[in-house]
Amino acid sequence: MSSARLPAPAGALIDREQPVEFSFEGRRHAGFAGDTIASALMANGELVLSRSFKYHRPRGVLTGCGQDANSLVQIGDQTNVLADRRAIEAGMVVEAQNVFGGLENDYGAWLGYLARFMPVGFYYKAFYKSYSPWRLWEKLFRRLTGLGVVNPDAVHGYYDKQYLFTDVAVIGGGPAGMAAALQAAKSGCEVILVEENKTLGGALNYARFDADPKPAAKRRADLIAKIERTDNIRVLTDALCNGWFTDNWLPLFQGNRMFKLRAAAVIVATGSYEQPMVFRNNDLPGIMMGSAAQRMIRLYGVRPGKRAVVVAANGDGYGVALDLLDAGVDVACVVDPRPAAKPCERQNAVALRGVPIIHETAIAEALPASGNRGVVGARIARITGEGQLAKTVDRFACDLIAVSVGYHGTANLIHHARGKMSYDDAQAAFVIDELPAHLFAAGSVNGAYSLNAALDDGHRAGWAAAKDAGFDAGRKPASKSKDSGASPNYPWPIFAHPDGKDFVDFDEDLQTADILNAIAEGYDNIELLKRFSTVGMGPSQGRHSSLPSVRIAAKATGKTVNQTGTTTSRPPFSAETFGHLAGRSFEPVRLTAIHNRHLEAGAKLMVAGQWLRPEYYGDPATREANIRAEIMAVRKNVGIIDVSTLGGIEVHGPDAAEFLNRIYTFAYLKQPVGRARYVLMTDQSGVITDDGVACRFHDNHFYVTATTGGAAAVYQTMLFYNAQWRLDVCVINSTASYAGVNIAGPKARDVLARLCDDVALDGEALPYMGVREGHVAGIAARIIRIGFVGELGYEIHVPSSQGEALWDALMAAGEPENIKPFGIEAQRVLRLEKGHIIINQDTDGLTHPHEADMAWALARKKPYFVGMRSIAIQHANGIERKLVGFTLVEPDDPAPKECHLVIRGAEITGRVTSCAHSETLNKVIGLAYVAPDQSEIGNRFEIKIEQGRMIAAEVVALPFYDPDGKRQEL
Amino acid sequence: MPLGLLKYGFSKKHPAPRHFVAPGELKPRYDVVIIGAGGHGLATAYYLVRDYGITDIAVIEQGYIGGGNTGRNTAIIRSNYLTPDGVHFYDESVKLFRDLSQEFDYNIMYTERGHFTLAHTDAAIRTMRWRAEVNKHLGVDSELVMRDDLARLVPQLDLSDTVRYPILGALYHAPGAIARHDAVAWGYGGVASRKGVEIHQQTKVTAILQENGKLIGVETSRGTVHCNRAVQMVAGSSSLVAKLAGFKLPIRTIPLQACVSQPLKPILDAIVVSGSLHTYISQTPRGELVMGGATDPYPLYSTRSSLEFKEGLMAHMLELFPFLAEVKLLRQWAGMTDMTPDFSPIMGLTPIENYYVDSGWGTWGFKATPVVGKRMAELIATGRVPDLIKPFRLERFEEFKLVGEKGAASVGH
Amino acid sequence: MKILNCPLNGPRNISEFVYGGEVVEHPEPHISSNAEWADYVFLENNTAGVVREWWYHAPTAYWIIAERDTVADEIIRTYPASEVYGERMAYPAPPQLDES
Amino acid sequence: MSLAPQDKLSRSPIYRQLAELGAEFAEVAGMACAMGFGGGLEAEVEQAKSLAICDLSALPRAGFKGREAQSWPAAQGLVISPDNNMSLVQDDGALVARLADSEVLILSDLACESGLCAAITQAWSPDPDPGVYPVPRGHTNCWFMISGGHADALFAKLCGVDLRPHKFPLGAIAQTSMARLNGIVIRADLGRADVGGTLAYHLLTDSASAGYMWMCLLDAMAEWGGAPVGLTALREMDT
Repeated sequence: MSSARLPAPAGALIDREQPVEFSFEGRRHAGFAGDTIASALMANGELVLSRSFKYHRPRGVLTGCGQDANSLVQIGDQTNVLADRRAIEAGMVVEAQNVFGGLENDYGAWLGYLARFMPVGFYYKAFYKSYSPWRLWEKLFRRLTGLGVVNPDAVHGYYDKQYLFTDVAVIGGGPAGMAAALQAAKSGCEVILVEENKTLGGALNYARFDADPKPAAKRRADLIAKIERTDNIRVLTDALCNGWFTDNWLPLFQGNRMFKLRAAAVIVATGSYEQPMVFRNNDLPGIMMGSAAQRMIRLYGVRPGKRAVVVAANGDGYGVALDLLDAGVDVACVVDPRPAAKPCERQNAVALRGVPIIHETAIAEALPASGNRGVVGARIARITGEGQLAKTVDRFACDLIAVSVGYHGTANLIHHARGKMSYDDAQAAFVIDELPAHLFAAGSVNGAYSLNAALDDGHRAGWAAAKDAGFDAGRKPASKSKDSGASPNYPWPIFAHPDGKDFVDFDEDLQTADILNAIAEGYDNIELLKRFSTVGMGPSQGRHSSLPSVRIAAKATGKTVNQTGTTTSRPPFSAETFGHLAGRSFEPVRLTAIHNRHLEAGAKLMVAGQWLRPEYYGDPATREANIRAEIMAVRKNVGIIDVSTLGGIEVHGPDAAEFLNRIYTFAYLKQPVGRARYVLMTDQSGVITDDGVACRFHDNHFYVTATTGGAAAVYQTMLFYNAQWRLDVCVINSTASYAGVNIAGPKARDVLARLCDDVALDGEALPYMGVREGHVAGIAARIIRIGFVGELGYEIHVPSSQGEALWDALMAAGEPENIKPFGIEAQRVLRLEKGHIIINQDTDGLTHPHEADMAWALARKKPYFVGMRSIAIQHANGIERKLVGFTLVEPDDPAPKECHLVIRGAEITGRVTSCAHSETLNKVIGLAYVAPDQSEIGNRFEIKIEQGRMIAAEVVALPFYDPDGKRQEL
Repeated sequence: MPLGLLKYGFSKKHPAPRHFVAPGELKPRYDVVIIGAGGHGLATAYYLVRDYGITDIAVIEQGYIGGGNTGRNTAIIRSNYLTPDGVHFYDESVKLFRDLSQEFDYNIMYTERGHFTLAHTDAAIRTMRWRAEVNKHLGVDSELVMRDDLARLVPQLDLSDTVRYPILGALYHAPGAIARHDAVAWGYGGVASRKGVEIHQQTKVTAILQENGKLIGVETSRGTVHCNRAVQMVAGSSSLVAKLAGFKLPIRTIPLQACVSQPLKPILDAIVVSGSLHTYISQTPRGELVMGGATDPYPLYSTRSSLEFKEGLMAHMLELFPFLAEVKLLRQWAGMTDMTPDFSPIMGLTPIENYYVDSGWGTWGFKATPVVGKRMAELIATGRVPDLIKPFRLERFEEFKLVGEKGAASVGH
Repeated sequence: MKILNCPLNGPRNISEFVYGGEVVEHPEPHISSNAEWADYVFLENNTAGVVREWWYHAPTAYWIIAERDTVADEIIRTYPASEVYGERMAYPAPPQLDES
Repeated sequence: MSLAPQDKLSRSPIYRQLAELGAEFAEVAGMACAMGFGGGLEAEVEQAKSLAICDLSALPRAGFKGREAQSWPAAQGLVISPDNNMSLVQDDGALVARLADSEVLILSDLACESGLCAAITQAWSPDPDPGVYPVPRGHTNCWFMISGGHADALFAKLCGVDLRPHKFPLGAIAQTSMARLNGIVIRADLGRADVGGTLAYHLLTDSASAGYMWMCLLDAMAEWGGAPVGLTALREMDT
């Protein structure tokens, strides 16, 4: 095994018993179970993980915990995988992204040489000239931009979701989070503790809080043991809380599941991002956060370098130096930008180990290895002023620069929740001013950096959250720590270099000058700056660039950081896969009780709202012929159609008729029991929304039908108005309760008579539009004599559980007459022949009754119905279109398609809404909107069909078929 | 390497001039006050300067340039509308868009990608044919394409029958385009400000000053400004500003959310919209997939994001493009849209003389930016309502003469 | 996901509810002017602040009234519609009938 | 040889799915009901104690709605909870659920010894107007029972209401959205709690979507090894 691998106890997460082989960029490597891709590569001396977005500069480990874009790699179909989070698996094939000719010799690197020709926002400044238009340049740009490659044949894996509920949720399992969970749990409330990593512990897992690591290690062990012993704490590890949404609604990502957690109170204990230092070549592989170096050592047993320069502006930086020394790394020096002061305990320990500590200095420049593939040294200079360095420099050879100059709170969830934060110059950090109700913060995100301060803060937050969730949390816990509270944040870790490459945003390859130039061009509002320069818009969403860019902008515009403000941090916290968000698809599908009989009969199904309905029966190859045969069966013989999808609504009560009078346009007070009547619904603006029939079975009981898919809306509307009218009615949606069939055709009565002995079916006893209750094939049924298709016909509604039996019985009884099932298409033609409209086909979102030529369905003497006044106004204003029936002047002309236009001169005066060739009448018939002055019977108008051809049509009287209704009233 | 960039390489100091000229103090009087420095407001200022030589203009913005829906929309440009009124109007907009980069000397990254509105039901097929026929009749390039064509034009789509809502066909609008939305506002604003228009950011209008039905000025957080004429162009706040002026609008303010994926290598050229699945998607030159859906289920004056939006959107997105399951969502955001009863804007005169309104842009405001600027400028400069925007007058509601875009609207942003 | 407290069912995800618009009284349908009627049908107060609204709990087909802050997205109070609409509403017959 | 579902006029909306799973049917209240799946009674009882789903669509149920929805059923001798969204078990084992001031739902006991549904449906007459009207629950809704220790976790994958036993007491009712369908959930544990009853819930939802809901439940159950059981096992446990 390679020399960078350290002996135990270093490497808490790896299992040295389990070697794992994988490949990176075609080279095979071995690591241990528990290694991330990045740690295994570093152990094998591979420092370069990726190339930068714009200049294709080599990049390596920066944070070591998945918080930067340097570590994005591709694994098979998975793009933008975080190499410093994803554990290696045997045989895993890992490749670099956005490189041309491989990571090693990426010829995209030539872009680096053109950097000077690519100022901030350069793509706004060129590439649009007529002689070299954008559409050509864009092709090149699209090839160059973009990171991962998506495979259009990738398969959709299994993801699902689960709801979780708790009293207190703690986000973050570091010291503060663990303390908060334990404190809250004391009150007896339910606690869920969410930790992004494999184990609880947070900074306790990798940071060096004291010169002697043992006390902190014991603290960690005790806290974890305590939590494991506490029954009312549920710990979710490897679970990422990726956002805060209204009313403490938290998405947690774990494995292939997204939990949706609802918590009464939430504690944000998410810690903070260690911040980089801006200096020339600060992006080279081998330059990393101090915490990243510690993670490599403590978690993965990997030595991050051989000779290090440590930048330490706080005690933690000296902790880094100690960890490096313990790992056998030669620490060339500690660069401390602060003036010499009373040293902390860790600093003393470093000094004792003979490491030179150079105060009031910073790194002027990191010296690159060949091809920028690493660091060979650092040039150190004395700080002469804010961001200013002396000319004279010391040079230190090193292959690692570990930077610890301060932190930026991981306040994303707090931003999502619209918590208020402001910049505190003393702390040199953004601090929380105000949190929304039921939200709490603890630990370094709340400015409590030292271990003791974090634990105290955790106890306080846990107590407060439990109390807020309505539990008896007892007395407020006393704070134990006697912390100096000295800020670990160096106020100005920015040392611009005249020759640039002093990166502020690693994702977007933005240098100090780019930020300043954007401001100079007038993009001086922080949001404009972000949008124009793209600072903070890359994959790491400003984790490391927002603080320096705001500081630079503030200085350049002569404002304070608070006047400058920050850009809004929006969900998600870190990138989340579409599959997690989608979960399993829940798309309800409604099937009638007769559905399987349709399948058995070879029905071609179509989507009708939530329902599936037969479009026609038989082989798609002979579609037209099948439909024609179905039509003929109805006209000449007998056909049967499943109408179970029609809405069914019961209206009961003394005010039932008055209620219908107000809901529908027609009149119902005098409707006799045993009769059905057409219903037409309009909305308050007079637009037609639904239709059906109202069957009166009792003075106080109507059974009203609604269009397929219309029932829910009609029911909701009825209840809405009666919530105001308070009529004495009871409305019940019985759509799913009834299966319905319409048996229609000259022989319909003969067939039905064989199955029905308790209802007289002859014309006198059960006339057209008559309704009865009785039995069909022994099944209790509502029989409605109705004529949508224009033949003698009966709609039979039975309990849905018996629908299939009814269908079977009718099919059997109709065998002598060759009864034939028919589908939607046949029904459309049949009703068209009869001149009946279909709502939403022959009407649209603005059609009112006068336009649809349905004035006959308006009862004007009623005091009121919904839409009445609007319809009156529209009528008074005069209509602009009218629905008419038409036939073609030239019988041989092709049939227009639905929505072909009616044209007069250059003007569009209407459109065809329904059209078909009628076998029965042996001609093309249709419905169309035309200008009112075109709507006279006998008037001719032109329809524009395929290839812009114009054909002549003539307005004819409706219905086309059986005008005096002899057949349906047989 | 384009010549335009050489100077940057060879000059020591950053040679770019100031793009936005910083205004001085707010003056007590201007000829024209434009409320709102979004795309519409800045475009109107631009055309007032370009076409009518009017430069005594203050654009008053409570936030920052293009910070409202201009910077929050998904930058889709098309003219495949349902009504002749709509088609004429948006067609002029598309034509203007094509030349903007040249005009501004600033790249707005306008690129035609082809726009597909999917149909999953026979009813939708009818609507698509209706739109195609109206478009064709008016000389706009749209056609109804069925599955086999789709398989060729957008091979990434799942066209199988096994999905819950199989795709039957689509309205194909070849000129459908995208652009860099910010650049459009910055282009208009930059040129206008360099020609003397004052853009006052972080300035809030608190009152509309009138004298017997006539506009005389506006009260702002930075003092009173008198003017001869003013226009409100404040998507998301239209009702509130109209209330200051004393009239009501047929508008509900409803959030519209959107999101982007991490940047990816080119995977999708077309702009794909599904009305019934409330989904639309396109890929930017940066490689991000820009996605959105229907507006939120209830009115809200807030740009907060929601989880349920992403969940619903992605469930449907993966119905159309199952292979995107492993792709990652990077960022989500929201804008506040003015929704009208007929899914059409409200432009023109108001009950107050010399005070004009441009509102009700629902989810389609961006694509109208140039034509709104041009025609509202004409209205403000001449006082006459251009024919092109007459159909969108506020009085149409009192007359019950709504614009019939409802049939085409759904989520066709 | 917002929580809405249903008077019948208690706190529920707002996705169980359908927004029904602001609670507004309609003018007398026969004697109000066209403008008044159009105002009622189309125009909106669209208030930024606390508004009285109709909400429908779909699983129980139950219409309620909620007072909601449209800026803070906070639901202040919910109650049954009967608190506002307690009486049987009657409509007077139209003064003169439009026989056209 | 068990009864074939098609021998009866009334059929469960999912009888085909049940048959494919090898259900053995017997007549219950005029419909073929899945009594078992051939695994043996003991195994099915164990299954039902862990996680199981059972189709009860055959069992009698009734509903009444209207302004007199409390007074009229009470006059027929029903004992109705004083609180909405609570249910009470009657002396004869039937369950009466108060869905709202204006609506009640009546479910037969698993053994079908109660005649309450039939009786009260008989008792109703439109004249004189009773101010309460029948809701055809038997046909509007399919009826499943989900039982076992994992049942609450299963619901957490489909439903946003907290149905965990310590938050959702015996008899409690949730009228909510389940896998994007409206449904009624009633906690009705099997057997007496004091002798170690089994967590169980009634689920009533749109009968036209029964097949969809059935598939959703089976898919969500797989994680805990959930499976369908017959009515016999539930009856066995409910004594």
